[in-house]
Amino acid sequence: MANRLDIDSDLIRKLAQLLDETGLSEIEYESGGRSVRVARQINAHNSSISGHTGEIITQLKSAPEATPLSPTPEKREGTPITAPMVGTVFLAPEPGADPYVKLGDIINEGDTVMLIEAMKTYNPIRATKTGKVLEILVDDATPVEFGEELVLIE
Amino acid sequence: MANRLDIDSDLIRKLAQLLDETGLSEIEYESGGRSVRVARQINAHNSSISGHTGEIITQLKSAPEATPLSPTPEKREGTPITAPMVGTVFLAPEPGADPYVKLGDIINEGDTVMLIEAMKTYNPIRATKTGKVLEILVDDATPVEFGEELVLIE
Amino acid sequence: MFEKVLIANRGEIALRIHRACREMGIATVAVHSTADADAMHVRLADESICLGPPSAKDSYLNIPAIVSAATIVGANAVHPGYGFLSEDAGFASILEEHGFTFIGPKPEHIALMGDKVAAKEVLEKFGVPVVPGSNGAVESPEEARAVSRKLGYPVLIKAAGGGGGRGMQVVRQPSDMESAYTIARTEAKASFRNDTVYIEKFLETPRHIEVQVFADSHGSAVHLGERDCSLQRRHQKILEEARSPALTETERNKIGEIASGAIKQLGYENAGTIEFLYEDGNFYFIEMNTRLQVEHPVTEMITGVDMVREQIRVADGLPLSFAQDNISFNGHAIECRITAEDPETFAPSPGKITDYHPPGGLSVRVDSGLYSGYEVPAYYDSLVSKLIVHGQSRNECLMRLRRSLEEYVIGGIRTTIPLHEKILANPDFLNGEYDIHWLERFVSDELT
Amino acid sequence: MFEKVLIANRGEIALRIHRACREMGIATVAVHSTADADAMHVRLADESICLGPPSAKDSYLNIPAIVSAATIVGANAVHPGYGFLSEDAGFASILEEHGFTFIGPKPEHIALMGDKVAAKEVLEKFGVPVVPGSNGAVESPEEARAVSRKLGYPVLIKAAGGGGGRGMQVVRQPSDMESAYTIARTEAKASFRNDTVYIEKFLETPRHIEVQVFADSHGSAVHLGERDCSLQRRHQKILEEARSPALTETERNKIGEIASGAIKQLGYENAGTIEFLYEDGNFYFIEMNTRLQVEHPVTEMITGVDMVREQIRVADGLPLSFAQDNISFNGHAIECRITAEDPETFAPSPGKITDYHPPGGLSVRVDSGLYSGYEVPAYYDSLVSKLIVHGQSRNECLMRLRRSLEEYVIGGIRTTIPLHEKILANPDFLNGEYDIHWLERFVSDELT
Repeated sequence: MANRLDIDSDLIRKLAQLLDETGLSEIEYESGGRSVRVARQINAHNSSISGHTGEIITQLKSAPEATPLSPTPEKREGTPITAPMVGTVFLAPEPGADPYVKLGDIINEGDTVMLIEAMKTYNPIRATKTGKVLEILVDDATPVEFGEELVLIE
Repeated sequence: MANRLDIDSDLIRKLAQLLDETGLSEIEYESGGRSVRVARQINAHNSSISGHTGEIITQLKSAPEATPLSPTPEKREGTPITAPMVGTVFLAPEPGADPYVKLGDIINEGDTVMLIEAMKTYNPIRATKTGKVLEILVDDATPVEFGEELVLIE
Repeated sequence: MFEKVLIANRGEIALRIHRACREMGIATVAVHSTADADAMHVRLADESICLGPPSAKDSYLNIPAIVSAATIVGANAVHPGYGFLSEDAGFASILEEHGFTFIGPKPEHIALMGDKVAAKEVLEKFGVPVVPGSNGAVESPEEARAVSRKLGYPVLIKAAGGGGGRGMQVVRQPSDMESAYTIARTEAKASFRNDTVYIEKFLETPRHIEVQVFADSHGSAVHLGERDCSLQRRHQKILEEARSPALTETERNKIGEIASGAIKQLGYENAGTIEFLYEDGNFYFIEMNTRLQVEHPVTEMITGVDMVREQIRVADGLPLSFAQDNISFNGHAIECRITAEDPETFAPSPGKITDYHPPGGLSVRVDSGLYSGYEVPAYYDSLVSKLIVHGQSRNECLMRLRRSLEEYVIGGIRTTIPLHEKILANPDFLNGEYDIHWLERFVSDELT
Repeated sequence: MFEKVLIANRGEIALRIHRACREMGIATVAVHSTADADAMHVRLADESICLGPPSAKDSYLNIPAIVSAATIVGANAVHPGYGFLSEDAGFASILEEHGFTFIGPKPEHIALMGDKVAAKEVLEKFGVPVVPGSNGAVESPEEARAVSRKLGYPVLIKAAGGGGGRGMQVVRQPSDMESAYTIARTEAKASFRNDTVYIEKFLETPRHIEVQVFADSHGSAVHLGERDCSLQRRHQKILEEARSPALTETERNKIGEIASGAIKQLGYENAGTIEFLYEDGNFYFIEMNTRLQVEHPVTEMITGVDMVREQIRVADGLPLSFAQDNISFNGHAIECRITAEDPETFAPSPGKITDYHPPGGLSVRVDSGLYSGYEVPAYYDSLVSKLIVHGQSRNECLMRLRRSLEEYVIGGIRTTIPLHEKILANPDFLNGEYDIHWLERFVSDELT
């Protein structure tokens, strides 16, 4: 070991560069009892946060926006209409009035399905296709974030 | 050792290309005391330190215990006798004297094959089996660590 | 005290703000783009809201979305971090109109310092030394030549509305003035929708020295000493240290008192930084940043002041928790900005982090949102980590920084860690002998 | 200064020592068992040598192997860390005989403090307050009863050769003495091959307060204040803080001066810790540890002294780099010992670390050899990480510690992080109202 102390870093760097250049994962070079081996393992491994403590998990719960509560799309039929902005949804033109759409309604592309209030302005959300209303995924007067699914159309 | 090696980059590039065209994962090439080994891992296993800078790699080299430099045993014939302690190896009873064993000798289990000096005491290292000396893996008066292979017996 | 703070930023600074809030018992709200849904601060925040698609203008610069988010979650205050909306006076006013506290200075001060010409005039009035130059806008090449004759060449043409080096032109002789002047105006127009330009004396080998100031709503103003940010590439700071190896104790105290005195007269509130060029013992005002700086940790390390905590307290109307006499400078601190760039070509290197292991131990601090498995998005600034190290002496700090860089593992992307290791091996840097041009030369020498 | 130091230890303390050496420009040699070949400090060290198989007696306690290793690599000095050979006077002497500097006190002082009875006698002579008790060994149950009558019950029978709680017996009334005495002697014999026992007054609700001392070979001795280590389970410290919430400034200075005065008279060198029980304003000497302690970082955080660096300097014959007047205590620090154990059953939990992400940010320090992919071996102590946090006040420190524990990810094994989170939620602890029995009660309450 005594003479293994003086390591030539440049040589190692040179070999490391060769690893890059050639895409090799390992180079071993030996001469007269002296040998050097460099290796680099390029590989992805599982997200460290996926295995996070209970604490984090509870926080993710308290942050439903980060992990939408709505069941995974592939489990549901229909095409979602998603929120184009952050705001508060209103299902009807005014409190007490009939909602824009009800389950089972046949609606046409361009129909208003609900309003999203942002900074005191009410923005109509319009149907992106014609079809039957399969599911309404949000409650009246509740907040939504960008990209959140609002309605499912057949 | 390493720092006195001059690396033939072209040779490595050539071998890398050979890996490509032959689809091999490893090539070991040996000739006249010089040997090269290149490998490309398709499914690298996970080690978080593997992604470290040249620095770490250098240190791994200076720490052969972490990744033994000795060629992989299954490639060699014979049974190794390993060092039972840290110390300095002496191949002969005294400077200038004949070594305990030479290549090709037939030795018996229990024969002394070399001495390891630790804290000024000389500890005889005895053959663990009877057979022919295939290879002596250490030089006279060089340090060894626990577990390091000393001699190969047929 | 605020019960809930919305963090209108991303990356390491969003995490920094989350931590300060958490340690004050304040709930945090992370607002983010779709690209940042898995960001560390989003995962750690008490609540998070997606603002919009990756493009900053649709998310982190989307004022209506941010205000809606603040309304929905019932936040009391908004911390803008740095960059994005942090120096947008309009954003600050809108928040106030909607009843949210903007954690930063008053809109009028943000606006004032946003106008480089006005800022210079005001601060000069309050005793801050400025670069000799045209008094305000220069209307023609002729006027430019006349001004420059008085100042003496070389001179620098700068955009009044600008910053970050855009619209700047160095002129070394009268004959170059015509074209340089035209280019400067055109660039200024293009970059800032304002083609007003002014002229300053050009300094050949200055250092970038900035003074950290802090003021509360009760009329007290304090300085936290200087930071030396001379190591820059393309006007981007790469490494900062405090205290500056170049200043004498007298210079330090003098410029510090001038800076705190000026913001006191200005009636400024919260944290701010007054940037100077320093050459031959003289300071020349560059600009004032009305926000937290990327490099604030070096000041925290030598003063012990938690600056984000202090910002929140001051924004809530509390007096500064320290007077000038309580501030002492202990040891030395250096920050390395680690970016997701090739350390030689500086090509951006976004992507998945395969391995992540930050250095630890005594007096080593890492501010980073990186984690193993995180995907560095390509849409934003390339800063991925700040490594800040403290030492009793500058030398101890340098040695500790070196071993920390050795230990730092960031796998899967290229980073500027190797660049920092090279800088730390350079005698000029180790001796503290560098100016704002040093790094550009160093980098180009390294490449050739 | 030494050119090469051999680190005769493992785990986080080996890494701690490596870092200090690296920052002093000293080359490091890691010696390790086959089980630790992939340990972080082995990977980072300039050189490493495998000593033997996993069993400590064949590796970390294998003096011939360590001395051979030191000889082979040509080390100048050996740092023993804590545990293993750190308090083995024989090891220290053998190293000296072989021409290596032992980074620690002189062998005679290690030996003296290893004998609890002798240590008590000597330090009492130097003015250190001790628990009233038998003057030396107690030879019979009769003598034991006589002594106890004078002291007043309850009393504690302790092994002269012992430590770590083995061979201890509490006696609350004369009638229990006969059996207790016999058991104590038998245990003492079994544990320490020495059945000498002595008797002390037993304190009902004491705190464990220890004073950090440091002395050099030039006759100067300094104390670095106290640490409160009252949170213990089975005599193992779980969490330590400095300064103690229980001491007054007067008590602090008084006991500090007594401690530094005593080691000065003793002619002690290098770092040491004098442990006391503290009850009703009185200190009672327990024992002196002649080595670096696991919890030394809390002292580093409030004094700014790099203690390992200082140990190396002093061992090399340099004078202490500080006098008593240079030492001031800034803010508050707490260390959480994180072990690879089930947080409720305390069953050992070795194994592969699948995810690792330490907390970061202002005033947060992690000393740990863990990394993602590392395999925690089953052969050694279960301590895998020390989380040390500083704050300007105890409350700020507690808040910061809480958020740091939240951020800390150690996947693949069970750790005591959840236990620390529970402790941090407990009003008694938050108010600093606890004694050495508190944690045992807390844990058993938690489980029922």
